[in-house]
Amino acid sequence: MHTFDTPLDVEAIREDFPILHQEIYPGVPLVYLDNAATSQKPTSVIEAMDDYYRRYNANVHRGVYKMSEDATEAYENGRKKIATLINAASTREVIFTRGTTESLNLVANTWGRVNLKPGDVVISTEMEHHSNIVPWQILAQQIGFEVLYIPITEDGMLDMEAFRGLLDDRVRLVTVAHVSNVMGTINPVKEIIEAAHNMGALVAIDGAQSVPHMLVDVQALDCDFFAFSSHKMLGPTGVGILYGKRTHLEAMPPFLGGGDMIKRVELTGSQWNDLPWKFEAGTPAIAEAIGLGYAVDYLNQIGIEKIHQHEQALTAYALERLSEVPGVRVLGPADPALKGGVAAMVLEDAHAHDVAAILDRAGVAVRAGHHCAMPLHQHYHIAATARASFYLYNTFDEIDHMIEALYTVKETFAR
Amino acid sequence: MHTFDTPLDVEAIREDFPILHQEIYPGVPLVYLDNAATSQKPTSVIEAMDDYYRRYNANVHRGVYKMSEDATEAYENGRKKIATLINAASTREVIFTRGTTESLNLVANTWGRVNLKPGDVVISTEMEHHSNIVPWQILAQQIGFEVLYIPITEDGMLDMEAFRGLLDDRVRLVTVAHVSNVMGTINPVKEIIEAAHNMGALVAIDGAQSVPHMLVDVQALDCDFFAFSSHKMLGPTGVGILYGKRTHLEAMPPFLGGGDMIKRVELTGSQWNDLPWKFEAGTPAIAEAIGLGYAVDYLNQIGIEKIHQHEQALTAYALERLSEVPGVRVLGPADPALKGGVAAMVLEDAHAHDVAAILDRAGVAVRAGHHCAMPLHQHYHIAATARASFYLYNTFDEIDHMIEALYTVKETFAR
Amino acid sequence: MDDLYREMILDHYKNPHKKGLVSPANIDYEEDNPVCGDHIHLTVQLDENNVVKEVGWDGEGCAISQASASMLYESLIGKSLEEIRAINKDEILEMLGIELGPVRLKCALLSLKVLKAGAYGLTAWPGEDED
Amino acid sequence: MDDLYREMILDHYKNPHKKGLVSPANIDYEEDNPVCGDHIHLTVQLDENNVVKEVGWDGEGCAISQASASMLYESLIGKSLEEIRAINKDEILEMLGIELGPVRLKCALLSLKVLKAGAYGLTAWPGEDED
Ligand SMILES: Cc1ncc(COP(=O)(O)O)c(C=O)c1O
Ligand SMILES: Cc1ncc(COP(=O)(O)O)c(C=O)c1O
Repeated sequence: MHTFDTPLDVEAIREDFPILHQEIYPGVPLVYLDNAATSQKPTSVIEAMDDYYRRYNANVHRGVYKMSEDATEAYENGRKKIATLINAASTREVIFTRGTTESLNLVANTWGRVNLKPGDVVISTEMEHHSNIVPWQILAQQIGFEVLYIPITEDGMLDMEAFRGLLDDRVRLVTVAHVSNVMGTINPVKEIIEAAHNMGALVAIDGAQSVPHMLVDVQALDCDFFAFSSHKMLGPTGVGILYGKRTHLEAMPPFLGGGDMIKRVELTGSQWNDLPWKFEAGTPAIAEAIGLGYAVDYLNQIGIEKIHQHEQALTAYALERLSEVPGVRVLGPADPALKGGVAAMVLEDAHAHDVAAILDRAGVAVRAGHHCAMPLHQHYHIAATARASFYLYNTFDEIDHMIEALYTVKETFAR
Repeated sequence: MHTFDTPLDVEAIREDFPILHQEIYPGVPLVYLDNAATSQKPTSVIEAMDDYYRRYNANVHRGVYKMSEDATEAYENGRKKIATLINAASTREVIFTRGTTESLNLVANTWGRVNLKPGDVVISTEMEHHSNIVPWQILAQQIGFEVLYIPITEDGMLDMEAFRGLLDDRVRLVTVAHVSNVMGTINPVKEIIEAAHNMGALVAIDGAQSVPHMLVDVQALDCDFFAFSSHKMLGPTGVGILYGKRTHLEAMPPFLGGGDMIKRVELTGSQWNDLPWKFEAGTPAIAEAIGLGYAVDYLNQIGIEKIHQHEQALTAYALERLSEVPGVRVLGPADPALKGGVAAMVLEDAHAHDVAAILDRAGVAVRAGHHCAMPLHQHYHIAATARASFYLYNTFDEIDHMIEALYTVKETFAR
Repeated sequence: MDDLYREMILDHYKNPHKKGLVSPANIDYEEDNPVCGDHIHLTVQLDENNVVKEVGWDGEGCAISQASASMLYESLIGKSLEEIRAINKDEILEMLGIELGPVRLKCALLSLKVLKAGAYGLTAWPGEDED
Repeated sequence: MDDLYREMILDHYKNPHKKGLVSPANIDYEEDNPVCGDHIHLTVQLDENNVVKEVGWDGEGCAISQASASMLYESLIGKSLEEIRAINKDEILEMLGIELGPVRLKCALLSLKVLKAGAYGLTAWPGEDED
């Protein structure tokens, strides 16, 4: 008998997420296991945005009337909460973007465009999300530097020896996921940052899958850039974050041009605004930044350490139960302590897409495909995986449900 | 006695906007006249997003389970509604961005980066919003083409004769606001487009201030690109639109790199996705695109033609009443038929900032500053204006309120 | 069992018809479904009257995409190029006989997309927007 | 009347003290408030002990920003460079004697920002984040 050991009162938490209490098909309750794609939102986040639109919706920064001042304060408060969450040295180092993807593209298009030259090297990894590969490929084609990739080992870890082999004085930037969105691997980013800094290279971290699930301290890590998305951490769609060390951000050219990012515009040229607004052109995602602030409050109230423990318990249980299903293989580290709450499955008889479709009929929402990590799948010679991913509101029961549905898949394709 | 002639049942409309029914200070009801900065949202839009988060929040495009399919359909439905609204030939020509600013930057960074060469000319105007000046300035510095500006006449119109003088065979692009966000001037974009096309130049239109207030038909205009923002047309923050002719969009390189904009990624290079997703990297603003779709529904339900008539009636009344206040000057065309619902005021004795602050104490929300149009203000040798701007829910009474408050301003500064 | 996986679909998936490329080919086109990495490669031999003489295909992917390819491509034999170009989405769905959401629709229609692109020499065929 | 526009603020706005640049200047700095285009240009003469001998300024903008400059800059005379550097936000607000929202705060503090940037030779002085 398994003892379900978790520090969270999951039933109480589930009460805060209205979406979880529904039947997806008549008589079939929802089991949401696609948290790596996007998380659900607690009532407090939904209501905070609702309240904004019903009570003080106004454009920010440039208004002297009450509603605009309230909106500005609430928007900048969202920034403060993020700065505190990741322990940025200053709110000026926290830039709002649309998401991780825009954050990483911002680094490529500003820092990259002025600092990378032909002959330089940017190191990424074979397990990256496309958003940390494609921007560098596009820029490399324009500028002529080289992109090299840290290979992965059979059990889904970064090959650190190979990394040290790649790291020479041509390397200007190492850009790596904190946690893999397919295998859950928690990468040794602190070690990577130290090694890269010793060679004079900067380090950008894709934290899309870490910030929602574990404590991140950008100053302790000493990373140069750090990117993540609101929608994966209980916040709304439409907003994300780029953290950057102030000295880098000051030296970088702006990204997009327009309102709010300038101090002065003349027909002959312009002067940029102070940080962080220099990188926030145009009307920002106001309601979204406010909602994100409430998501941070919620995470803090529950406790990110406890969330992490809960997810590790779920993952350990899921890996154990999955190991009992014949013909199922899970990518990545076998030890749940080395990974986040993600299980990407390959079934012997059935394509990932069919797995997900049959699971869906049982109410179980998992994602099928390459999860925007084609190179990783190419590495393992797999076209697609069916990925289950967990969050604070998931239960051990839900994992049992998924396992049951997997047996239905096997039956269907065994006929 | 003025007869208030409007085709709208404004009292009924106001019932749909919860924010309007509040006291900004005790006993002081809100008079919201900052619609050019951002519009308020009807209940249907707020509730549509609420419903998404409470019932079918999921990431789009790549999920095979029910909620993700529902989310995908709703998101793409938002696109269809926009395509119909502006009469795009295909939904593939409608790209979701964060706003007008990102839309215009997208054109600069993709079409511009591959089509502009040293010696080329881009024509903008002296009345542009910064978002249609700064992106071209930034790119011009990198590439070495020239940006020229159509001058404005004393009464706030584009100097079309000067435009024809600027238009030679070095011109690759003319980029111009449909409606000025400061003076309300409705520019003769059809005429500009014809002239530019005759010289082989493309035309981009900044429609941030037109789409919310008047019928726009991109095919009838025959413009090459058209940009606008959700938050100014009753929709949420965090999303905007770029329309582009399909042939241009197909030929352009992508903007941001990442998930959803690729068909295939390999370590050595990538292959782009079909339109419109080629230009939508990463998780998009899902809830926001859905909310925007409901905003379009609301606009259609009321009738955009009628909204336009209502605003013209308000503007005519406002201009008349303002002309009675000594020492007040309104920028732009004096004929209300030539302009949108915007009145940017200069007061003899008081700085715009002080005007707005005193109006605020009377509950009247107007914007003070350069409204992201510094070159326009420089042209008139004014640092700032106080701008009132109207929308479908504004009343003639509210204009009276503003006029009253302007007299308080005059008293304060006359002492 | 779930009607998504009707007997016939599973049969075609497990024992696909006409699998294996033919050469030389008058139509030769391949494409991915970026959603899930499904892949289909189609080769078609036409006779002197532009009528399909033989087809062969290769691919990997989910049951829906592969069964759809197996059924559709087998049915091409004896059809003229014009007839091929006229095949539409509804015919495929009728052939499959199942209800599909927008994402699975892409799986089901990948075989048609490859066929049309091959037959027209385009990556998108007229009317795709209607999806 | 609204307490935002106390008699004293209006007085300083209408009859600003120490307006007009001085030359030569040991401190010479100018900056805009991007929010509303307020502009302040400050010049300061120090004696051989780094004590303020004379100040002069120029600018345009709203009553709050201009009155704040008039009051603050007049008060500098006789202060040492160190004392100037120590002036903080709260002192300005106390001097103005009004409550301000975050946007108007920028108007009120533009004079301080220009002073600090001039005195430190920086565009942002330590502690600005606390705003
Ligand atoms: C004419 C015009 N263009 C562009 C913009 C920028 O729009 P956004 O801030 O939504 O990107 C605005 C609004 O501020 C505008 O009025
Ligand atoms: C590791 C990782 N990086 C980047 C992203 C992209 O994030 P977004 O789509 O929010 O831009 C994701 C999520 O899809 C991810 O899991």
